[in-house]
Amino acid sequence: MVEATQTKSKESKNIKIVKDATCTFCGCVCDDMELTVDLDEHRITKAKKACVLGRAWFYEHTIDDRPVVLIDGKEATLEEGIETAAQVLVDAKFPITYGLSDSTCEAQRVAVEIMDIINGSIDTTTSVCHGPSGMAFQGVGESTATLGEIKNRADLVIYWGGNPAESHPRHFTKYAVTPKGMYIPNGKKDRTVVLVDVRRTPSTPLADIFVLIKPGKDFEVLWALRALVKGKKISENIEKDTGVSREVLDDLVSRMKNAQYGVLFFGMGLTMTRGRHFNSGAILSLASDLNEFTHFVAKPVRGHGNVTGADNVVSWQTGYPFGVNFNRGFPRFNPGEFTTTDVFSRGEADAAMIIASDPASNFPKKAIEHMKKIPIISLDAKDTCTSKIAKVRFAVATYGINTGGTVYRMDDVPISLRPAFDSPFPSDQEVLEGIRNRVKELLKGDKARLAA
Amino acid sequence: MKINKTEIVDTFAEAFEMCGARVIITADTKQWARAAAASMTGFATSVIRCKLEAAVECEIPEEDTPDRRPGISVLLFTMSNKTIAGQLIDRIGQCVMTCPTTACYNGLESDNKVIVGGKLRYFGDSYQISKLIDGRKLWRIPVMEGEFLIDESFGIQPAVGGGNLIIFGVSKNIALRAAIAAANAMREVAGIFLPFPQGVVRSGSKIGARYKKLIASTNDAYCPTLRSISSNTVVPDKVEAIYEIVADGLDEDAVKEAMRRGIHAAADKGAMLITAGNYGGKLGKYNFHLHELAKSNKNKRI
Amino acid sequence: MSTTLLKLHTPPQVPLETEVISPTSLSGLSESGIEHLQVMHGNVKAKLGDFFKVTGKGGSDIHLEGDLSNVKMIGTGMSTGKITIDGDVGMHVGMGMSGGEILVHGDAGDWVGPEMSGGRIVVKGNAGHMVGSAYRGQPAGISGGEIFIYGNAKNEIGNSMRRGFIAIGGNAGDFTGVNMLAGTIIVAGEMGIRTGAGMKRGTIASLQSAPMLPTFEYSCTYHPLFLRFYLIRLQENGFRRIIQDKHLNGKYKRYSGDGIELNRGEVLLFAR
Amino acid sequence: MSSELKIVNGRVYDPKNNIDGKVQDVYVRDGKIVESVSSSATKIDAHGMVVMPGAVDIHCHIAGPKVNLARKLQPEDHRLDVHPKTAVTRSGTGGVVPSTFATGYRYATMGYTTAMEAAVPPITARHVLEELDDTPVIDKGFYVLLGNNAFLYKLLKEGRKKEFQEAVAWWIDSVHGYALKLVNPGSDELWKGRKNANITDVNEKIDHYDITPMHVIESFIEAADELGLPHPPHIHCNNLGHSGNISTTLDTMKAAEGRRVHMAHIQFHSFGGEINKNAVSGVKPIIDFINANENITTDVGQVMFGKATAMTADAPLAWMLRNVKFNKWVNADTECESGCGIIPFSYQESVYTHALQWAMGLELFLMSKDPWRVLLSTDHPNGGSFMSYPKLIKLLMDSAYRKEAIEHVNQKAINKTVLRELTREYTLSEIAIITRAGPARALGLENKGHLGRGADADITIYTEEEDKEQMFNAPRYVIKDGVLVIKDHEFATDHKGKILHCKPGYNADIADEIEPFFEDYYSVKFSNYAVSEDYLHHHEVIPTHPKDS
Amino acid sequence: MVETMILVPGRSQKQGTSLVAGKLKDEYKRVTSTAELNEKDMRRLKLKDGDKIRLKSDVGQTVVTCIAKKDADLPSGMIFIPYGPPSSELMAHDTAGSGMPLSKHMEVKVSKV
Repeated sequence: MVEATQTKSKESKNIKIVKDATCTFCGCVCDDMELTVDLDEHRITKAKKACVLGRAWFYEHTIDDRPVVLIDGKEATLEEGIETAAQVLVDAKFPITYGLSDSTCEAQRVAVEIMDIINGSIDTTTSVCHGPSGMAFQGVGESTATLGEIKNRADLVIYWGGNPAESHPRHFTKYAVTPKGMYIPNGKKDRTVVLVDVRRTPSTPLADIFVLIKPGKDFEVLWALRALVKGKKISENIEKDTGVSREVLDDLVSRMKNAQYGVLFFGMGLTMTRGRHFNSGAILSLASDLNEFTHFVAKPVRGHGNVTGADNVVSWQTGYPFGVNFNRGFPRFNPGEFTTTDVFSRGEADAAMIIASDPASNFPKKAIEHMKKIPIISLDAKDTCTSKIAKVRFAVATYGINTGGTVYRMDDVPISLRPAFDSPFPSDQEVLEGIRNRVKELLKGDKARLAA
Repeated sequence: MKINKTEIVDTFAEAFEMCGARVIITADTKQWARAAAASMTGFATSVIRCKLEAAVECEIPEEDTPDRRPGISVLLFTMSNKTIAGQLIDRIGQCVMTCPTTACYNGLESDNKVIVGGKLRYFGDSYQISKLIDGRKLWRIPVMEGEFLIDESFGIQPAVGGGNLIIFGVSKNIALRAAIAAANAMREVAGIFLPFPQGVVRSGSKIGARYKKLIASTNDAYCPTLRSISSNTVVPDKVEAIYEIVADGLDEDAVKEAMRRGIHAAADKGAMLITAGNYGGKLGKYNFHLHELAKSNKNKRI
Repeated sequence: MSTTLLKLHTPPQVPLETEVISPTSLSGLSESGIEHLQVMHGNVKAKLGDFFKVTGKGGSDIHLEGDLSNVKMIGTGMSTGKITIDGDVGMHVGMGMSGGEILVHGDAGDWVGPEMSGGRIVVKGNAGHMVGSAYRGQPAGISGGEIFIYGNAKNEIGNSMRRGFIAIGGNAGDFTGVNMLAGTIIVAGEMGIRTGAGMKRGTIASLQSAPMLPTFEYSCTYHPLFLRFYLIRLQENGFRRIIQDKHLNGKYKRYSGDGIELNRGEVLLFAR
Repeated sequence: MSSELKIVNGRVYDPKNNIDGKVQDVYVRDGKIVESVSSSATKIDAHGMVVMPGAVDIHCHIAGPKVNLARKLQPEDHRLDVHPKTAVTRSGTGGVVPSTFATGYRYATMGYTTAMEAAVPPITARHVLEELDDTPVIDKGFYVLLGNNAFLYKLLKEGRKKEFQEAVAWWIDSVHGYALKLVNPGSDELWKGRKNANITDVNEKIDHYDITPMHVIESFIEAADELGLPHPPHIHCNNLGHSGNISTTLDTMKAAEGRRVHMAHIQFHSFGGEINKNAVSGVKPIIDFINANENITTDVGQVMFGKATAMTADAPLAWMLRNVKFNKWVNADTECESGCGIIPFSYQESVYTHALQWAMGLELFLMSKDPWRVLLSTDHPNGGSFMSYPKLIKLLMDSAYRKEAIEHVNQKAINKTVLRELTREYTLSEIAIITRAGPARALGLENKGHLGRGADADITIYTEEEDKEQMFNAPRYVIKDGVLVIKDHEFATDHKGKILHCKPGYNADIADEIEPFFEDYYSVKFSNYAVSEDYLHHHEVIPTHPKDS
Repeated sequence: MVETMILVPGRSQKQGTSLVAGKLKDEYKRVTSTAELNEKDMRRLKLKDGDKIRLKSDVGQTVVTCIAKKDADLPSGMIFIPYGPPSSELMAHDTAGSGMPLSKHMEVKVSKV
């Protein structure tokens, strides 16, 4: 934020307005931005309709003066970077590509292709975000909806284990709580909003009903709700165990069953705590169960801009949403075996390409220790802990600000980006295409690697 | 021939093929296992009117039972393998399942099996649970006490029914003493049971009767009171009482061994004469010749 | 019975996938035939002999020596014979096996005996997650066989199992017997949380107490006679120190559940 | 650089050009069929082989959000059917919902060179186009789901027929669709708005709109006619899968009043019997009506035993199936446009309904009098995988095989059909019609489904074999756009197919009508809705023939 | 005094805005090393706003600054901290066959530095 205010003092005549641009900071992927772009300064000076996170996203993405490529910390050309990266990947026996949540689908498609070509692994930040929800989906399915449907119809909106006011600020105002919809003519007045969390957050004041739950007890409460919805008995100790009284549960059940169109939004309070995929599975099942009585949907409130796109791309190309291994010339899926945290923590990967994410800062210590031992190729618009330890570091343009392409909103709705200004840096798609082409050349004649 | 002073008649016992099953009843205590076994083998002396012959084979120490509790082995024979499943289901259902603390297991290894627990499970009214362990399928049927545990299926095999000895005594006391000694000796043989009370029969029967409807009637030839009336009498002078011992066994050798032991035991206890019942070899598959059995060593199994 | 000895001479740098190590694949092969069998070293096709010294021709009795914690899929699809592993072993040991025995004198990684339908796996050390579980998305897990872990095992033991017997001598992680369809799991030590979540039928027994989900209801304290069969089998298979007479004779608290599902499953917790 | 190819000595089946098994040569230059080629042309000797145009699938579900959800949903299905890469092709996974690459390659390995994705909510068109771009070899297009569109309903309610037709054209053009698709018209509003209710009658009022499904159906048939779309409205009727639904199906067909209409997966709509009772075959009145009315085309939607996945915009139907066997269930509501339901499913020979459906599909084929209008499909993957087409062809061509198959299925079901009495055997020419010439004609694809001059050089060459399943399972050669993609059963090269789409004309002012509705009821900006041509990559616009021009 | 508490890392607005500004910058480091504690817990541990505390888990430890939250907002026994390198330091790597480390529910020992 500091830099944004500093640059504000300058004025330029070369101003461009980009209407209906898309903010790709969080999974809301709001496509109604009006950006004022100072083309001389290469920066966005105003982002109308953007939330506080969106403003930071737009204002902070200026063109830094830094080399496009560093190899072992030394400045190099793009071609040299691509050459070294391709060599690293081709030489590796267990290479993995990770990240991709802040990349366009076009770039993601190339990333998967590279791993297919060299028989590596592809994983995305999904595995440490709503990967468990994806696993739950594979077990029980889901009832879901696009956000517009929720805006138009939902009269009961429940948020569970999330804090959208801080993580997805416009989730309330643009999609799910305050907007007026086709059958919700009065906006928030026509909806009941329930928030379930382990602590009060800036999201809490918005709720009509706040349910404070003991940490780590989400599964138990969801399980109890499922039982009550089905008219089954539950333990008398429920309040003692979970902090939620029987009266509150009964009230919630009756509201859910009597809603016209209900929605359960859930956050990483479920996926990142003990129980993981089973927590997500419990909430997906609860929504499905409720369809016996009314119309009910559930949705993970997904994080980074295009993490949903990454899920889609990896799924359509391989059949699996994340954590995919091509070692044997065809995709295999097994979370815990081929997911990045695990292959790093167990010391398995012998090279990694990290795209638009920073595992060196947010992975467990043991995983980070291994990352420091192997050649890392990093592609990011910013310097990060990961780019700092990379053997080859590419500085790339920022998607949505400098490059076009496709991103998927958290509800799988695809949106095309409207870039605001050019970047001297290549897009990650361009870098990846370069690496792909070079890798193909290097493997020419290596039939064993090319065919399964 | 003679053993000591006892005359062994040169004849044979004629036995039939039957269908046999072995049921192991266990319980928390020996007493409960016995109670169930007694109830289950009640009214099971002769297929003539009982449809089934059954008796306790032996008691089994707890270390040797499937569930490591005191147990009793019961043998149950019917005339055909079509009727055995129904008898097992009825008798286990009425006499074992009802009896406190008991469980009921198959005691015969056989490729030929009948479903028993798998039928009785319906008593569980859908609350029954099956368990499969090391190839053994068990049913847990909820009962007021807890659970009744029973094997899914029971092995059956061809068996031998109707092995017999007929023991003559100079007095009722002597005859009975010899008969009891014989019965006790015969019962020791594995795979053998004696379906009659204490193993001894006093109302030996012949096939048919003067009354058309009866398929069997008293064996007048052996009734001391009819010695002077019955033209068939075989009762010698000085004989005051005759007893028969019927032994059913899982196989021919067991019956032979039991009869061998029985002959020697009865002879030891002063039987005057030992003979056996037959139908001239026309009806039964097995003929056990007394002389052959008696010749073999007293203390050695065949 | 002659023994085929496979001794690790070069530890793999990255995971090694050796589904070829099973009596059926080795059967009839010479030493060099065995050494030429293809394995996957990460994404590189390699030969078994690149990693193992083979002694003896292929038979039904295979001995493996060395730290195999990075070696995956040993005994895949095995139907007969015996594999003995002197050391730790990696993931997916005994995957899809239908018969025979695998004995591990060390620790095993995640996914012991997935999709198993028969045979036995004995792990003398600890095991990882998902012992005897279904793979992701699969509605039914193992359909038979026995898995005995003498030490601890982690989460999701017997996930969605349909038949079979899993025993853990030490502690279990969370979600033991989750979504179980039937079968038996016995944990001698402590179980984590959410035991039996979503189970339809089946038995989970523990010699310790355990926290229960709100949808499991206490029925009674009684002596479950059938359990003796399992406990005796465990005593006879190396658990004699852990399974004592009091466990054979004692009473167990019976909880039935999962109330959300069929409610025909049970959790039995040793009481006294 | 011009590339030439000549295929000599093959027995050619090209029904459109009245060639029925004649041995003749086929010439290709630059991706098109030509009358002659130079002597330097690459030669393929097709002696003892059957040469047919590449096959066209008129109704399948291969790309887009619902397909991708169904893919993600079934890792267990992929694990057991991997699709390894080759030196020239990408890897993937199979199962009943294969990955995109596997889909394209597998279609090609069966001689299919064109496939139409049958149900796309327009808001997801970008996604569909991205997946189709990753679906190699085949040409493809998609049908736009407009039959439950809230804005179009509003126009119908207001009686603004002209604007309705303009808006329909705008929608197709904006998302690069090929045809109009109606699925259970009217049901979405009840499903989403009235606690999972469903439409039960074509004359029932749709909540909030004062119109009926019949009204919707008539309006779309008229619109397609006016716009001159190459393919008429592709209709998935109301009451799919319900016993006694033939009356709904007949009502729907009658609504066309002689105008062109395509009835999707008609087998699912041919149930006789009473509502909510055990169904019986109602094929006779349905096929009689189709036989007698040349304006109607249909695809059968054959059920094949084994794994399937119900995947449909008919959300209430998926809910009904979910309540049969409580398993994984997906429901996905798309704002203002569509619903969607997904259920992994398995058709079993022993199950009455499944066997009945299997038999009904075969009845439809065998009682059809015009193969040009009763076309082959399994509604992949709803009735079974497209990979089962060769088996289906064998069932149609080999009555002895069929007779044996009949004995293995639920006899109670067979007894509710006349299948046993049907001894007809399809000829190779008829197979070429129901898999090539017929679908191409129904789609208005003039360059597909035949080998006449100017046609796209999409050609399949099969080794002639007695076992027709084996024959159609693995063509020896597949030529796409004149490129020899499969040679001796193996991929010789990778190839990208085209997107086929329409650009109906309309008055651009209609956008001003639509925009305010978007601002109120959609969650994306109107200006971000229309799909840019960048997503088309290789593509071909199929001309429309509007009435008033 | 050492107490065991439950650490709940999560997103916050400042974490989000400072993240885009740059992870290597001071603001991000400051935000991600500031933990919120229940006011009563702080009094009991004799802590005041701005004090340094040590958080120790089975796998690692870190020192962060603490600030008080009202009892009604943050239940006793819980600590909230925005995601970042300090919370990663405490995170165990076992994902239990899910790919997801337990990032939001960690038992930590808390002591004043």
